[in-house]
Amino acid sequence: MSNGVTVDADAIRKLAEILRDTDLTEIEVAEKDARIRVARVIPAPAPAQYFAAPAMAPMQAMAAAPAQAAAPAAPAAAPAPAAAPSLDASHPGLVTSPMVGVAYLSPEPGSAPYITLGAKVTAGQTLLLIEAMKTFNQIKAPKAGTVTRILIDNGTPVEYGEPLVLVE
Amino acid sequence: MSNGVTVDADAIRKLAEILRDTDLTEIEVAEKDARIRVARVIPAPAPAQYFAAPAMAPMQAMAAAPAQAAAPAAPAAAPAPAAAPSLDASHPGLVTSPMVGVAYLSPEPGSAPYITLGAKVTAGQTLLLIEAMKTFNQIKAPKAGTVTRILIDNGTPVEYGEPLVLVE
Amino acid sequence: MTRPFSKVLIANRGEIALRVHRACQEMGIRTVAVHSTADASAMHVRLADESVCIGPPPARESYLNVAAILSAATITGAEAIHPGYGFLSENARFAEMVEAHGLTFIGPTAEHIRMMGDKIAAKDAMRRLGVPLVPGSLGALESLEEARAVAEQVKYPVLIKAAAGGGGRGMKVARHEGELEEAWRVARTEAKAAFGDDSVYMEKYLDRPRHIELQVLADTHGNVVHFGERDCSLQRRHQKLVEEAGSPVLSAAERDALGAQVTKALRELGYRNAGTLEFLWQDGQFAFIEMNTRLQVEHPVTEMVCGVDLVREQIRIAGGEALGYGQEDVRFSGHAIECRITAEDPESFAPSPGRVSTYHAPGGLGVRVDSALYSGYAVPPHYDSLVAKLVVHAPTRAGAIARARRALDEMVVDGIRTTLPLHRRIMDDPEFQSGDYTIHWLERFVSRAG
Amino acid sequence: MTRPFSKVLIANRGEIALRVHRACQEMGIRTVAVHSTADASAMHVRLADESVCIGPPPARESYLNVAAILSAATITGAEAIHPGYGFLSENARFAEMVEAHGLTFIGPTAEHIRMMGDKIAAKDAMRRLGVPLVPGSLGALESLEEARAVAEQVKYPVLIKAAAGGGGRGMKVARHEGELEEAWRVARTEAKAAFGDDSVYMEKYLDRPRHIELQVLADTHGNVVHFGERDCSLQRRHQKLVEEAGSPVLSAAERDALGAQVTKALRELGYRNAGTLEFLWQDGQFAFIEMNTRLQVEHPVTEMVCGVDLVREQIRIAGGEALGYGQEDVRFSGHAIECRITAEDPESFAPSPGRVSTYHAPGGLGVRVDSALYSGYAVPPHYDSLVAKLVVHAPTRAGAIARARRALDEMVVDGIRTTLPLHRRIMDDPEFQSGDYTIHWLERFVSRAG
Repeated sequence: MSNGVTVDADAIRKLAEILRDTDLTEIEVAEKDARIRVARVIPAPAPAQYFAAPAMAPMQAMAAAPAQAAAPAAPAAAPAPAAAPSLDASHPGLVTSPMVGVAYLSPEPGSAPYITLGAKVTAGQTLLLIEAMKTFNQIKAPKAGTVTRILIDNGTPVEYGEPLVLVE
Repeated sequence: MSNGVTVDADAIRKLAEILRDTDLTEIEVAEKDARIRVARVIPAPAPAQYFAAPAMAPMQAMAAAPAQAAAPAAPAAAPAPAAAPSLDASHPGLVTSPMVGVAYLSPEPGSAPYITLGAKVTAGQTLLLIEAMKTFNQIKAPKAGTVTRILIDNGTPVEYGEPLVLVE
Repeated sequence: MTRPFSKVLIANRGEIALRVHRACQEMGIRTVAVHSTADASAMHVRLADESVCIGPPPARESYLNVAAILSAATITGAEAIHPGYGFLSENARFAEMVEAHGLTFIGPTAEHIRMMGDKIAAKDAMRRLGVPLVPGSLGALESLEEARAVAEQVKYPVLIKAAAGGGGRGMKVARHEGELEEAWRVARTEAKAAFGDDSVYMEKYLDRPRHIELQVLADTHGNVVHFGERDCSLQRRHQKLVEEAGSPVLSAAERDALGAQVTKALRELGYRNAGTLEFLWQDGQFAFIEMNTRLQVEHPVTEMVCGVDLVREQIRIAGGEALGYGQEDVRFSGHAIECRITAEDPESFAPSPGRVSTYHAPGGLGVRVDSALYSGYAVPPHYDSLVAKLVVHAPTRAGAIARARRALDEMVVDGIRTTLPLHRRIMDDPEFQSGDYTIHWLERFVSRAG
Repeated sequence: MTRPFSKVLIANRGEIALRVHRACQEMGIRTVAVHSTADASAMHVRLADESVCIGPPPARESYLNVAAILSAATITGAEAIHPGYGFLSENARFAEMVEAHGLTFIGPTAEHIRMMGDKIAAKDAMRRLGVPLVPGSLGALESLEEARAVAEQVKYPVLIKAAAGGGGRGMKVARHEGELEEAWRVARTEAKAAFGDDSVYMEKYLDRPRHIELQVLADTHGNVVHFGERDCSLQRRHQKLVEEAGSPVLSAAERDALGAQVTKALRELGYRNAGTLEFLWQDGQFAFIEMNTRLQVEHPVTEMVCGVDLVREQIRIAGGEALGYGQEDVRFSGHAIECRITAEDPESFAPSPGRVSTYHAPGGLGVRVDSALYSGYAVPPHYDSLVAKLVVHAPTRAGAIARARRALDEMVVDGIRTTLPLHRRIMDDPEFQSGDYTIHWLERFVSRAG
C-alpha cells in the first residue's frame, strides 16, 4: 500500500469503541497527513430501552449489588448504585450460582467464613453454601487458585447464574 | 488508470468488514492525497415491508404505468408491470401534474395532439390538458426544449405530482 | 352482509382515516385514501385499497382542497365520501358539492351543517326545540345597552362570545358591570379580526362547569337514538385530553332525561347521521353550547360502553338503511376512558414531530388503540399533533383507570416526545380518580410541577 | 380496590405470564417474574416488578424446576403463585408444595388437580355427578374379552384410550370387530411406553364431533358460575388453532342446560377456582372428555363475550373472596374469535424461532392482542411456538370474522415465519364462515393447497 491508504484497523476499532461508550455519532481524528473519521447512526433503541423502566426491583438490585465487592453490606433489597463494575459472565474463574436460593459464606451463624479475599483454595474446596428448599448446597471451587473477589454478602438471595466468587 | 483513481479493493473490503463488526455507519480514512470513505445505511426495516402488501391498487398502478412511454395503451386500471423504468422526480425537465384529474393529450377528441415525441416546444407552450371539476387546465412547458418522453396516455387519471412529460 | 357502497373515499388522514378504513374493510367496502405528498407513506395510504395524492403538504392545498378530493373520487369511481373530523367535515359547501357530483356525503345535510356552524342559529334552533341552554341573549346583541340589560337579567359573571366563533377567540368574561363595556369592545374586535363578523352574544358565565356531550345517531327514516354521554371536562386551551363514558357525575335517570329531550329535538329537526350535542353542566343543570355535525375524536369511549360501531352506523345511514334498533336496545356497560396521546412535550406542549424509532402498542383485555403510528414512521410537522388514542374499557371507573395506567406503562413511542407521561400522572392523581373535576381542573394540574 | 395479595409470583413465560402480570398490575399487586436464561429479555421479565432467573433454557431445569420456583417465591416474599397454563399448572404435587410452603396456589386443590389428571377417575367422578359422557367402559378394561363386550354394547366404531393419556398417544380406533384386537394391543403398548401404565379404557368413537368446552369459576364459599362455551373444533394434531365463543351450533337453551348440569356437579364436588370441562358434541349430544383444572389458552374469547376478567377472578378466589354475582348476572354479548399465531411455517408447520425484526399489532374497535412479542425480540427455540393471540369481538359471528380478517391484514410479524397467512385463509373460507365444521375439518383444510 505504498501509495494507497493505510488502514489502521486497531485505531478504527478503538474509535468505534469510544463512539459506542460515549453515545457520540461521529469522531474525526487527524494527524499530519492522516485522517480517520468514524460515524454511526444511533441504532433504534436497544431492547432494554423499549419499555418504561420499572422501578429498580429487588432482584435486579441483587443482581447488580454483588458486583461491588468492597461495598458495605447493604440490605439485599436496597437499590444498587447504577454503575456497579460489571464482570464478564464468561470469565473462566467465575463461580456462578447453580440454583436460586440464599447464599451463606460460613457454615453456621457466627462461625468463620469458608473463604476470605486473597485466600488460596484447592479444587473442590467448599466456597459457600446456598440454601434452597431448606437444604444447604455446597458450592465448590472448580479449580485451585486465589479468591480475588467475593461478589455476594452473607445471607444474600441469589438467582440462577448469578456471579458468586472469582477464583484466579 | 495512470492518473485516475486507484481503487484499493482490499482496503475498502477491510473497512467494510470493520463497519459491519462495529455498528458504525461511516468510516473515512485519508492520507496525503488519498481518501477512502465507506458508509452504510443500517437497514431500518424498509417501510414497504412493514405491512401486508395490499393488492396492487388502480391508482398505484396508474402511478407506475405512465413511466413506460413505449408501452401500448393499457386500460388505466390494469396492473402495471412491477419494474417500470423509474424517473427521478427531481429531474429538471420533468413536468408533473399540479392537480388531480384526467390528462388529455389533444384539445378535443379526434384532434391532433398538442405534442408528439421529439417535438420542439417553446417555454409556455401548452403540452396537454388536465380536466378537474369540469374545467380544462392547460399544462405548459416550463422551458424550451425537446419532448423526450410522454409519460401518460390520453384520458389517463393522474394524481398530484404525477410525472407527465419530459422536456430536455 | 349489508354493503351500502362498494367504494368509499376517505377525505382525511391519520388515525381517523384509519378508523374509517377499518369500518369499511369490515363491511366489504373498498377504500380510497387521499393524501398530501407529506403523507405518501402514511398508514392510511398503505392500508387503503387505492390511494390518490391530492396536493402538497399544506392542508389548504391537499386535505382542504375540495376540487382535488372530488376529482380523486371521480377518477377512482368512489360512491361516497367520509370526511372524518376536522378538515372538511363541517364544511356545508363541501357537503353540497359532494352531493352535486352525484356522490353521497357520509354525514348530515348541508343545511344542518350550516345551521349548527352558526352558533347563534344553533342555539335558536335548540331553544325552539326545547333543549336547555345557558341563560343569555336571544341572539346577537344589538348594542352595549342591550348587553347591559341581559347581564342584569341573567346575573354576573357573563360571557360575551362571537356568533361565528370557536376555539376561544372572540370570547370575554365580565365578572361585574364595571367590566362589561371593555369585554363588549374586545370581544367584537376579536370577532371581527378572527371571523370577519363582529356579531356577539351573551351567556351566563358558569364558573365551574363540566363539559358533557351526548352522542346521537339519526337515520333517514325518522329514527333517532342516543348513545349516552361523554365527559370531556379534561381540557387544556379548549383541547380535550381525556374523555370518559359515562360521566362520573351523571345518573342513569339524568342521562335518560337528557337523551329524551335531545332525541325528540333532532327528530323534529329531521337531522340525519351522527351528531354530538355539547353541554356545560353545573349543579345538575345542562346548558347546550353547540352541536358537532360529524364524528368526534372521542367517539370510541361511546363505542366501548355501548358495543356500537359508530362509523359503520354512519355508513349504513348514508346508504339509506334504517337503524334497526330503538332506544330501548341501547345498553350501557362498564366505563371507558380515552387518553389522547399527542406528539408534544408533556410539560411545555411544544410540538414534537419527527421519526418514531419504536412504536409498541399496549395489549390485553379491555385495551383498544387507534393510531396510525408504526416504527419508522415520521410524524409530519404539518398537521394535528394527535398520534394515538388509547381507549380502555372495564366494568368500573376505578378498573378503567387502573387499566389505563397499566396500558400507558406498556406503550412505547420513542424518537419523539409525547404526552404519555402526562397521562400517567393524570391517571395517578387522586383528584382525577375521585371524578370531582371541572373544565378548569386540567389547566391547574398541568401548571403544577411534573 | 380489593387486593387479595400484595405480591404474586408468575410461574410461567410468554403471553400468559404477561396476561397474569396485567391482571395483577390492574389490581395493584406487585409481580415476580421467573425466567430461564433464554428469557432474560422477555417481555414478562421486563414488565414485572421483580424478576428471578431460575435456570438454564430447558424447561425441566427452569419453568418445571419446582425447587427453584419455590425458592424464588421465598426470597422475593411472594404470597401466591399463578401457574398459568402448561408447565406446572396441572401438577398436583406442585400445588401441594406451594401450599406446604405457606403460599397460596392460584388454582384448584391438589386433590382436584390429581382427580382430573387421571382421565378414568375424572370420568368416574363426572358420571357420578350426572355429567353426560361418551358411552363406553366404566373404567379400565381388564381384558380383551371385556373390551369386546363393551364394544358390542356401545356399537362400533370404538376408541381405545390410555387411562393416563393425552396428546393422542395410546389412542386407537377399531372400526369393526376385526380391528379390535390389534387396536387393544397397540394402545396398551403405546400407553405403557408413553406413560408407564398400560391401563386402557373404551369409548364410542364419534366420527364427526365438535370440541365444545364450558368455562367455570367456583369460589371457596360454594358459588359456582359458568361463562358459557367455547368451540375449539379447529384443531391440527390435537392442537387448537382457532376458538370461538359461542359455538355456531349451540342455542342459548342448550348452553343453559349444559351449564346447569356442570355447575351443579362442580358444586357437589367442592371444586374451587377456574376450570374447563371439555366435551365432544355430535348430533345435539354432549359427551364429557376431560376437565382442565387451570386457565386455558383460549380463555380470552370467553372474556370478550361475558365482559369478565377470568385471571382477576382466579386471583380474587384464591384470596378467599366470594364471586359476588350469580349465574343470572352472566350475560353473553356478541361473538368472539381467537386466532393462535404460532412461530411456524404456515404450510409445513416447521418451527421458526428467531429474531422478530418488526412487530406491529393490529388496533381499533373490537381487537385485542395478547402477545409477548416486540420488535427486536428473539423467539427462543426452547418453548411452545405460540407467539400471539389475536382476539376479536363483534356483535355477530360474521362481523367477528370480518374483523379478524382485517386485523390479520394489519398485523406484522417479520423476521420469522408465522401462521398469519393460514389464519387469513381460514377466515376467508366459506365452510369456516358457514360454521359447519367438525374437529376433522382443519386437517383436511391444511392439506389442501395454500
